Amino acid sequence: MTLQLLFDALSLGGIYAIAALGIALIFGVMKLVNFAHGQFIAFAVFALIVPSTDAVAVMGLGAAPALVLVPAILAVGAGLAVASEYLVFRPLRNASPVALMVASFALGVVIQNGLLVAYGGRPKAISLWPELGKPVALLGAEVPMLQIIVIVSVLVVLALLAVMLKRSRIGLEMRAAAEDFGMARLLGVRANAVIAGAFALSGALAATVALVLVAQTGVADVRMGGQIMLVAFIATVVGGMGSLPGAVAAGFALGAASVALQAALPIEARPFRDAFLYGLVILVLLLRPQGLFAAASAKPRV
Amino acid sequence: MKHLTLGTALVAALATPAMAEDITVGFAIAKSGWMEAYDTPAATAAKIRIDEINAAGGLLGNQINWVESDTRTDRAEAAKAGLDLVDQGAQMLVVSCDYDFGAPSALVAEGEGMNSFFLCAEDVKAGIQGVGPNAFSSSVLAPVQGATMAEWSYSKREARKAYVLEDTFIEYNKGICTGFNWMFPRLEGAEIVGRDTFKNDDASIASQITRIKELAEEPDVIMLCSVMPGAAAAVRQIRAAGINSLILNGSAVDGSYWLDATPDLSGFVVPVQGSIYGDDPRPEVEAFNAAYEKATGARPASQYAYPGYVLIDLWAKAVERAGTLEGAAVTAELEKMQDEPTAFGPRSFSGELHHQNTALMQIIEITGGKPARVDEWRISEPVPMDVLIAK
Amino acid sequence: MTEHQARKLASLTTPLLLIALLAVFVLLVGAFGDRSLGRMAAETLIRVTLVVGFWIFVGNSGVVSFGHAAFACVGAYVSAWVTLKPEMKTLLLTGLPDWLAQAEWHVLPAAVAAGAVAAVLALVTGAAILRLSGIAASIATFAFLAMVNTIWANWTPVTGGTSSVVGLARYVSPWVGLGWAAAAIVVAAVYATSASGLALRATREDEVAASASGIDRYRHRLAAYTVSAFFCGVGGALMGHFIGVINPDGFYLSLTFLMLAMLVMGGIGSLSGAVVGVLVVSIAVEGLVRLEKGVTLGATEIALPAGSQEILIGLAMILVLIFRPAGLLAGRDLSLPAAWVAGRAKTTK
Amino acid sequence: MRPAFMSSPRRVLHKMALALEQVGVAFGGFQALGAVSLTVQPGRVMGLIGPNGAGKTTCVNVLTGFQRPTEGRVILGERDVSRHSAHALRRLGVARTFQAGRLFTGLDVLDNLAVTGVGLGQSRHHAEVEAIRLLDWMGLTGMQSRSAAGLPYTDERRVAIARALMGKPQFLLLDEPAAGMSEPEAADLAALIRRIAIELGVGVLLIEHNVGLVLSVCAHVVVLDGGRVIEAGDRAAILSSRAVREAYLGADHPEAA
Repeated sequence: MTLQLLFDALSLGGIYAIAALGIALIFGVMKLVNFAHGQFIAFAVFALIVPSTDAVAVMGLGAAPALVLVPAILAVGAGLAVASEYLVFRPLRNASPVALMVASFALGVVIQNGLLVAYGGRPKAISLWPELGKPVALLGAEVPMLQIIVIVSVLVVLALLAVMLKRSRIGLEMRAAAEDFGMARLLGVRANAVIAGAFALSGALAATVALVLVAQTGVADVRMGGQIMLVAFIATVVGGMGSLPGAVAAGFALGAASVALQAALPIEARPFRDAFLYGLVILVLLLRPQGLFAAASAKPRV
Repeated sequence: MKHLTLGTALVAALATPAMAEDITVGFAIAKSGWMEAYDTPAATAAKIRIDEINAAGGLLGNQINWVESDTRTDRAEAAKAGLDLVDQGAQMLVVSCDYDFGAPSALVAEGEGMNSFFLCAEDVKAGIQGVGPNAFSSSVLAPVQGATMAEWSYSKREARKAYVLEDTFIEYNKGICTGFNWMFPRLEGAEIVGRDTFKNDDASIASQITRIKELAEEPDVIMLCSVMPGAAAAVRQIRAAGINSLILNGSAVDGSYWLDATPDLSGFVVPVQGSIYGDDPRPEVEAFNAAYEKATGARPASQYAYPGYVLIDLWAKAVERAGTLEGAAVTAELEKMQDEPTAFGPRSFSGELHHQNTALMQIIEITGGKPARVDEWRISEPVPMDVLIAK
Repeated sequence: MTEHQARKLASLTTPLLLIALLAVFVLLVGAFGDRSLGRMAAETLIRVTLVVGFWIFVGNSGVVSFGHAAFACVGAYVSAWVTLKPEMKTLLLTGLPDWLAQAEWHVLPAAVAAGAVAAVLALVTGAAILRLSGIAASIATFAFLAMVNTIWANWTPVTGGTSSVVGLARYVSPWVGLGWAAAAIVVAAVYATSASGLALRATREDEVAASASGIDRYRHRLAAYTVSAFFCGVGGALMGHFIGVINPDGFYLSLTFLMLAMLVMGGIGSLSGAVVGVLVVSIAVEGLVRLEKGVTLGATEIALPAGSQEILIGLAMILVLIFRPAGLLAGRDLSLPAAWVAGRAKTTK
Repeated sequence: MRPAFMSSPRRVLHKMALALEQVGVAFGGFQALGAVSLTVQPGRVMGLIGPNGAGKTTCVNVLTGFQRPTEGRVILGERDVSRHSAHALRRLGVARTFQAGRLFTGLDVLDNLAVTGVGLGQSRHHAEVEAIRLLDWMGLTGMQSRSAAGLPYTDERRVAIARALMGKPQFLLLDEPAAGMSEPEAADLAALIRRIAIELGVGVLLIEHNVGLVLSVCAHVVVLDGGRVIEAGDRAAILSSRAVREAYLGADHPEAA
């Protein structure tokens, strides 16, 4: 049964890790805590269905075969993120981090209410890949096929991303920019390309989360990205702002902590699970204020 | 001119029967935000009943008008909407479906000595206990739904071992579980073998499912106290994990619109006030469904249209009997109602409770992805007050 | 009189001007508005209390807090605990200790108690959280908010859980709101000109230079956090007694972001920015809501489609941030001209 | 509130010195300072020189609580203050300036000084009174209402020094105060530093690139290189030191041999 718990932790942590990576990428290059990330996720979910306020959802893009659907949804997420960057965040590039954050929140409000107007307030059901809804036996545990798909796709995405960041020029530039954007610019990193690239990647990661979520839950709801975004946001800080591996590790850690608390707490305390989880976050921050994977320069340079 | 007194109403009725000063009903409901999806169908049903009454000669000889104000799914706006309607001359308020979002408007009505009806609130506080003596809801309390599921599954499906999975998102969920937890252990040989909680927006409930799978044997039923979208997500994940127990839920997940989330779902049961699927044994229900389709172009998407219809029906009867619109007088007439017949079954109110603590409910079961009415059930005894209140 | 002194004297006129501005607002609404506009005015003034309280910490320290909605939450419930009718409490809040279950306070001491409890909570939690700096501190306040929300939504015997607590006396008129808003403004102005306020602003500008100046950043932050929480607690209590119904959900993310948005729109750098931000956002929202409900212009009725208010406000916020990144007032305070104030001071001597 | 600080018993503390004892600082694997010992005496000006990266600023950071030593101790009088925070050390009378002025640019000059007074526990009023007196003493009369942003370079340096002198510190650590100054400006600065030591009795540690300036005001000079003290002594001793030549000119330089 511990094996089952491990799968549970991996599948939840994987979702958080991908979302955290999406937030950390943008934070790295422009110190923006993107509160619209949750709405990016919701937008990508709703892109699967035909806009209508009817109760029954009609699959649009979602009806396409996976080979078409997956790249198309990733492109939708990336497109939305790049458009947001161009229209909202580029003109704000010299604004304070607080102003940027509030702008991203405002953008989130716009996207969410846009979805409400187009699709209505009722949650909708999406039948995406129903054949995944069967359990399979694996290493002595009976694991939902869905969970395996979630874990495998999370690992594939992370591996692809790692290769991309390591090998390609834009990847190298992005990592440099995440470490120290000012320095990276002096070294000739193309600021606009890197920022747009980071947004595109972040949007595609949001779309990945959207696909995983839909496969897991089968529903579309305008509020659905919010909770994940918040956990992911916390994960990026706990992991050490600007550290991409840190964000991923902390995302997995939060997922695992959540699963462990759910499994370990007595029934009376279980509704308070998140209070314990966030208490743990505060504790970690107090012990390691710079995050678990902090960069070397811990103190302000005098 | 907020309240028609008995005298003026009578005088008006005598003087110019059909042309008298109109009666105004105010709707403080969400026309935007996520509550809109719940409020609009119920409000539409209420207006259908208003049209019927008007066509049949009106109320106290007067035509009923209605005015609306948007609560925007926001508590502060709800209070403003209530005031707004009172200023527009509303004499009774119909407020948002949910207790949380309806109460601010209902309190305005209470402050004016007017009656208020929640469109479909199922929390005992949406009445005397939480708003005041003139507030009512015509829907069926959430604990009744949970208790109905407990007794019905015990009697008709030999459920002996139950697992309770509670979504702590809203009070309604907790109410269903309260009813189930009260009724099920009272039944001979029945036992709740485990409990767990989750949050509606949890990205995954894998660890809750693991706990169910750790049981020595699969429970006969899983009482899932949840609402959309978390309920659909939970059902999908439970079935994907290979758990085949009968899943029970409350009325809130009635409707077929979410079934795509788990294709070919079977063994899922909810209690409702009337069937939207065209198989209700009572012709009045199907007549309403047809009227609704005529008015909106589509059949009701869930049973939540029905309480809107019932509330106007009951209120109008009480007004006729009281001969006035004055809040306290109408309340007195409403509280006299015992098993008052309506299209959706009998309804009762008392000086203690402005809700249904027992009701004849239709049992809807989903088999192979198709919902259908399979039975009806009325719990053997009403849910007692102390269970309703001491949650 | 030196220019410095004249400027200081002029800055004393800021709270007076702001209070006068709000008083004019209330009078205008009272004279020309309907009842629902009166409600909007009261709500706006409650928000002024909240946001000015919020500004005392955020504006002076430069640390973004996500936790202040939690203080409003606690304040609202404290006031409910001490003012609700005992019958109501024995029925719905069964877990309250006896003395609290029997309490039936007047609303004014209840509001003060709401602020005081929030302030104590801030002092205790801030003692841990404010050891952190920068974004880690912000996240910790956020985690604090999420903790309070989870506890409040599930501590059913004491808070009623996710179910709303009702029956709060609805006494908050625009004038009550104005009274508390004025109190918050005065305290905020006094704090900003105090030694602690100056010290905290120095840490906002340059943490390193401030500690080289002997400033214990932690102590001043904690002081501001506590004072700030007091007014957010009071603001929460007022909100409860304004709507009559409280629910943990009403004091969570949307309130947090509303407060932040108002502050940033007006300009985080000055007290006047906080007040003006609240006024501008509240009035704009009310205007759009009315447009959505429809207005009649001559023979034609114009109505915006439902839901467009949120979208338009969001877009307006983005535009303001793009064109005035430091907010509408860009860190300046409303005050009478320094030279004029100095002149008056001389002639009255 | 302790306005008493103003009259903190300097006479009693007169013999107190500020010292590093065998201090080492390591950042990760990099040893920035190793076994450095030095003592700053009240009323005297000590120079600290060395090539770029010698560890001069790290020394100041350790002495003022901005950097914890990884080994060794910081001693103030009799007390070990190695683990004191920066603001606590400032309250004990150890003041400093920064290479980049680091004035509070959103405040005017008077408030820049008042911040320190407040930090030392004075009331705002007391702090302003002392600030005005101090500005007068430094010849900056009339500057108090100027905004700290956009001050001329030399004024910015002098305001920073004035800020550090609030509350009569026992020690003042100046981190390259003359950088970018012309010769006459540097001479004015030298005069000011002498006055600070003599008239106020403050012990000054002067870090400078401008070796000429250091040798003209300092009775005692410490030379750092590679994080270690390579020479200490008076003007003559420094000028005749072979180690200093090597450090500045390189070991293979003909003059160094």
